[in-house]
Amino acid sequence: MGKASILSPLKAIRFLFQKPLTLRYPFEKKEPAPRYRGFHLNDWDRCTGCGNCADICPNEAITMIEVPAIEPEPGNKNERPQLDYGRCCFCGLCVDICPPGSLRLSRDYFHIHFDTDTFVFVPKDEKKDEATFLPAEEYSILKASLTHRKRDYEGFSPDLDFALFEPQRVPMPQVSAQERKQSFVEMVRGYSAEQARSEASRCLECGLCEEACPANLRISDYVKAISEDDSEEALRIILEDNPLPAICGRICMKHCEDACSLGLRGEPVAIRWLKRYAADTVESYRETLRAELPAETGKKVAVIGAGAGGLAVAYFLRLKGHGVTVFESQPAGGGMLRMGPPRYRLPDDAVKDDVDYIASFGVQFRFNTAVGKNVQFDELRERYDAVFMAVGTHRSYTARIENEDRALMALDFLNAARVGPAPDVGRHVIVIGGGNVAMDVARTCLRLQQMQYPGQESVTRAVCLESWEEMPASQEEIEEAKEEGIQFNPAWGPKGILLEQGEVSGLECKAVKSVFDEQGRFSPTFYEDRTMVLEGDMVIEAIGQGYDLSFIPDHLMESLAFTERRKVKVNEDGMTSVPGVFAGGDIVNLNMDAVTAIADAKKAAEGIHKMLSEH
Amino acid sequence: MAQISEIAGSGSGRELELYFGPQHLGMVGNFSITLKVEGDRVLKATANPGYLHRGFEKLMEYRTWIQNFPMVCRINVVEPDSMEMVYAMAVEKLAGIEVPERAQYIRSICLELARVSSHLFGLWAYSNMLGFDTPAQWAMYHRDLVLDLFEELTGGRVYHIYLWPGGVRRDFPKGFRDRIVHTLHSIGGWVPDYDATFFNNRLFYERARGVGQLSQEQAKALGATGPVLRATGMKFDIRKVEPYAAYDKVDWEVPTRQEGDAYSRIWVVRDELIESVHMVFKLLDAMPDGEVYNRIPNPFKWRIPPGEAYVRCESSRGELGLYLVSNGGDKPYRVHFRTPSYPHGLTILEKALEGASIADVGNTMISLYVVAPEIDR
Amino acid sequence: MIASLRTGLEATFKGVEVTDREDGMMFVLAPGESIPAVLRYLREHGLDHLALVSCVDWIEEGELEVVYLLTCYMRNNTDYGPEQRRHVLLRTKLPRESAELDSVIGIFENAEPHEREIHELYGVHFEGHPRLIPLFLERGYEIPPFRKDFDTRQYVEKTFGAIPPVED
Amino acid sequence: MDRNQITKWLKSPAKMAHKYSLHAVYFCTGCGIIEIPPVITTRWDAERFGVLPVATPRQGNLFMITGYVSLKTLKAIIRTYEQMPDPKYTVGFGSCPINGGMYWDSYNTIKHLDRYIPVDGWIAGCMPRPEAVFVGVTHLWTLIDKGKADGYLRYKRYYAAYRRNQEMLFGELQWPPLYPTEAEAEEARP
Repeated sequence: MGKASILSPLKAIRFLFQKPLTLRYPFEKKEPAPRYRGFHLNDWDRCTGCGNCADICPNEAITMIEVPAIEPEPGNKNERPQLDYGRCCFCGLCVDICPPGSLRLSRDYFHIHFDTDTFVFVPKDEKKDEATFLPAEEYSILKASLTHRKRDYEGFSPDLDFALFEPQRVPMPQVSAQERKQSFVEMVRGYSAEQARSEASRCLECGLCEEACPANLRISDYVKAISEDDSEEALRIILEDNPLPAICGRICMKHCEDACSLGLRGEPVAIRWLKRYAADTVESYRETLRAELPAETGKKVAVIGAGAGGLAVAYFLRLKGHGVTVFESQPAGGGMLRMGPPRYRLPDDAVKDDVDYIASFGVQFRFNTAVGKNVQFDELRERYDAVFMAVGTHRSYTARIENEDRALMALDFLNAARVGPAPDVGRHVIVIGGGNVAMDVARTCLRLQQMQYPGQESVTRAVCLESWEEMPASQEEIEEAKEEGIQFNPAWGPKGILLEQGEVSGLECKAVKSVFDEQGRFSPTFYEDRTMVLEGDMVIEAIGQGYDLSFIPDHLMESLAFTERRKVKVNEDGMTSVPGVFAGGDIVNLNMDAVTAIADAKKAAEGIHKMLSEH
Repeated sequence: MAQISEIAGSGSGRELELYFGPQHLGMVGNFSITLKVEGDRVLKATANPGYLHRGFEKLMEYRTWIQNFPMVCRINVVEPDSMEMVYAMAVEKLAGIEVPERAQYIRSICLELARVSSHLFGLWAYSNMLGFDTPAQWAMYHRDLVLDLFEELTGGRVYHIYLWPGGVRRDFPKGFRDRIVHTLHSIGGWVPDYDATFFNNRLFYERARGVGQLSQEQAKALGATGPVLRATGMKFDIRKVEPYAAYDKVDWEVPTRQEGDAYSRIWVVRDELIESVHMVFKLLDAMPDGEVYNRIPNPFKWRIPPGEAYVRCESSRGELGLYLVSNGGDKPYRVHFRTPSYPHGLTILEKALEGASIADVGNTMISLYVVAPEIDR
Repeated sequence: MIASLRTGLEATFKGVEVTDREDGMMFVLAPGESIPAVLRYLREHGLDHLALVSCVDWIEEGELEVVYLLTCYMRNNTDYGPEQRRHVLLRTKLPRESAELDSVIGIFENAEPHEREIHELYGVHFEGHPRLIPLFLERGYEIPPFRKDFDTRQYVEKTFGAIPPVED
Repeated sequence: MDRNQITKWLKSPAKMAHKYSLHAVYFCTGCGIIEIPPVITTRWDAERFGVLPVATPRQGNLFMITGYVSLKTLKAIIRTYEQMPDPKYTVGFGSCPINGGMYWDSYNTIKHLDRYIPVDGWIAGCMPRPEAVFVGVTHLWTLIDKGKADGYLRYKRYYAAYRRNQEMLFGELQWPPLYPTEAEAEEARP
């Protein structure tokens, strides 16, 4: 207890000379902290419409509303979050889960209104939305509301270190570049159960990948099954839409991973490797699927080509009870998959597994049977109720340069390297082309060089018209090729193959001015005076392939319609302009990959089934 | 309804029923007490909670583990951080999540700042109740300064949603340490003024002495914890007896008093406030550098293995416990908060008000440090 | 001491199961009728702080589990040794349809509001409780609201969704 | 005070009096109340705006519903509101009274406050900051000026509907209707 004195109250006099504690509002404004959690901001350009914010919101304050002005594309839904400030609790979970980091909270917090409907708001970015966000001089605190806000007033913003998702993927165990270029051993080793589980559990289940996948696989579902350690369930889900899991798990072009919203600020979920994991862990596909074949319908379908499209259509039609016969000119199934991708990417076992699985449903295979040679196309049309052709693109394009006849063709080379006895390669090989096939060729070549000239100097060079940025091969392939020691010469066009005493001695190249014209069409121009000579004893051309439809008789060829891009035209059922003839795969679509072929096959199988059930 | 004349003339031994709250100036929080009075003596008091019942524990069973985070802090609006802490601790225990060392320090600092703000709020409520307007105004001002710190650290003034499983949600901003020190120094500089106007004030002594007195035996039997128990002489503080966060890393004292009445309880609060300020300084000095967050699993796929846990921490009001049951799902199976105000505001309050005068009802209630939303949940 | 508590409990009461956990938590499962006696025994053996009484609805098993959580206060105002540093979780399982239990107010006075709450939110009847009147709730509910078969989202839609806006 | 203010003041002295003496009922209905003590004390000092807490609803004309409203509180709110003298203004605080907020699926809190009593203005936030309360008060002034803060009149006009909604929740209410409902008005007519 203090000593009481009559003078004690006089101590209070000193407060007269102190600055008052009261804020002289509104003249003396107190700005909210830089991290303040106020109303939302959303950058519509970065927002993918994935809907994770709506999923995590504990109050269901966020609804995804469709915005017709936005063009939906792979990896971007035309939906944007709408906030209800009669629900929102400003917790910021939506900010921490937002994969593109488009959703942020501003420091604005004023909205006072007599109408509750005004509390529902679709946030936009302050940079774009000039009607709502005003610069400091036009902004007035007395008018402040959801539609009268201050610009440059960002508050709580996303931080990758504190995000609720894991931005880094589980690294795929790989054989080192030094080791792998010695042989055709498969490059990736595959996930262990633990790795697969933790990779699968990164998925946020937004479903953007499913829309991007040509075959619309239920990706979220099977990834979820893997995260729950149920790879059988995962495989069952995959097999519903894709009969080639082991193949697609290795060489799929993974449109899904490009669309994955996690890829925007981190790495996408390794969907392809997870599919590979599911296919590799399960012992027997057939038991997993537990599918009973329906009763035979008695209808028969001929399939030309045992590639991805042909195999898939056979599978889907068998599951509907139709009889299927597959005609294939090669001695085994797989088509382009069997001869194209090198073994270090797609081992023979994987192809065999998938082909055997499809054969196990009772699909008839006629190998070594080329349509047009061993059996006539018209005959097939007569004997079968429907014909599906997915013959692929087997004819390599050439660059039309001097002495082009001395160059090897990519597909012949790959096929030989894969199926037949390994071809002899030169010590200094030049590969022309910058696509994925060119990468396959170059890397195959490198391996053969390592095997044929052990311990000696050998080199593989790649020449392509495109610059590093424009190169059509996937970034991953380029990186791996670089690691293995392929020497790239981007932005050089081939001029002619140089001969010395009848032997190939090198490639003369000219510098590229531009590859595409103003409309974005392929139309290269060169600096004719700037040339370079690459020395080499072998040249392989890998600049693209086309199809060969010479097996189709002329009278039908006339009525067969093509698209502007010289592809076979099909309707929504997958049927060509010739009734009863369906098509799919590389001869139809522009993607020219396995999963699109499967998508075509699925569409065509539905179409064939529809046609067969009608008659 | 009692008429004024009846109440005035009730010295004759007539019993009346008086409704104290929820709309009453002497009531802090949405709470109500039904008093049976004779004259101005309370014969019997019946606490009547439930005005703030939201069914939290039921709602949490419907939300995933991470969605519950914005939820838990709303149980106690005065001191939300200890609610977050206890939930984070329980989840970490069940899910086996490690917390980085620096995060433990930040958590402790956060909790102590929250204790400071909560005690200042209590001081406001109590001095305001007794008519000491000046210290009440100061206390509320100083609490606001602490809230400014929280705003800068967490982005929220009142609800921070900052202590997460696996650590804390963001690291200290640049220069934040200095601002904590500055703010706490400026609050500390006012302690002599608080003492002169309030704590050493004869009026406060006369008004609070002997009010709501509890013996230690009574306090123990009724489940008292926190300042209410410490005012009866027991050095019982969860931070000491079962240390969590970084409380075992620094030296500090548990203030106690012996009398067990309102006066000693408020003094315990004052001493704790000062001790907390000192503790923040010590924690800031000892705080290591490093990570502050171990990433939790993907919230959409997060399942916690079956099990149950009881964790507790010391909120500014006493023992705050959480009994958490998981059945292996993505949501809690059962959540039950053991809030300190629950025994204080229901059992002890009823007991302490027996025989008290009407003028002391609010006095007793606030000195017991009752926060209504904690009771109702 | 902890071991002796365990053997003591098992010897004194029939049908009591005791399990220990590494973190100092002890689980005691007792039949409903012996709950007051076990609580009294535990209290006499140093566990003098009833932290909370809770209830869990195990709907699949058809049981309501009433949980008593006991901890220790300090000895002599300052001592808190390993003997005190333990939590005992006493539980009993009751059939959901006829959940009845003896009140323990006589042993721990602060159980009173807890029992009222459990009665209100779970529908467990406590025999001998002086006032089992509603604690929190204003409306009556057909199913006690904390039971698992009470779906609050459905209830909200039905009850609050039915109330129309007043104007326009 | 400039000339405009004076002319306004002379034109409608009653309105000005209502505007600048908003006496708030001291009722802690929900968690938003935690921001009221700062508002009325030193730092923010709402008394500058004429906002002052008063002890009883009979002296108040501003009712701040601070946050979620449980059923038990709603009963008290209705009784308190009906005790306030006209003109009276209500302001809803934060998300919860607007559309349920955090407790949108709670069995014990109401979701739309304006279905039970009239509300003149809403302040967004969880919870609103003191500045937002001030801006809310200035907005309320404008509404009073324009005659738009007419909740008390609407309560009278639509009393039957309000009472019906209240009774849908609570069953028969223990207190008599504040205004004659339609049926009674019908009866009273000669």
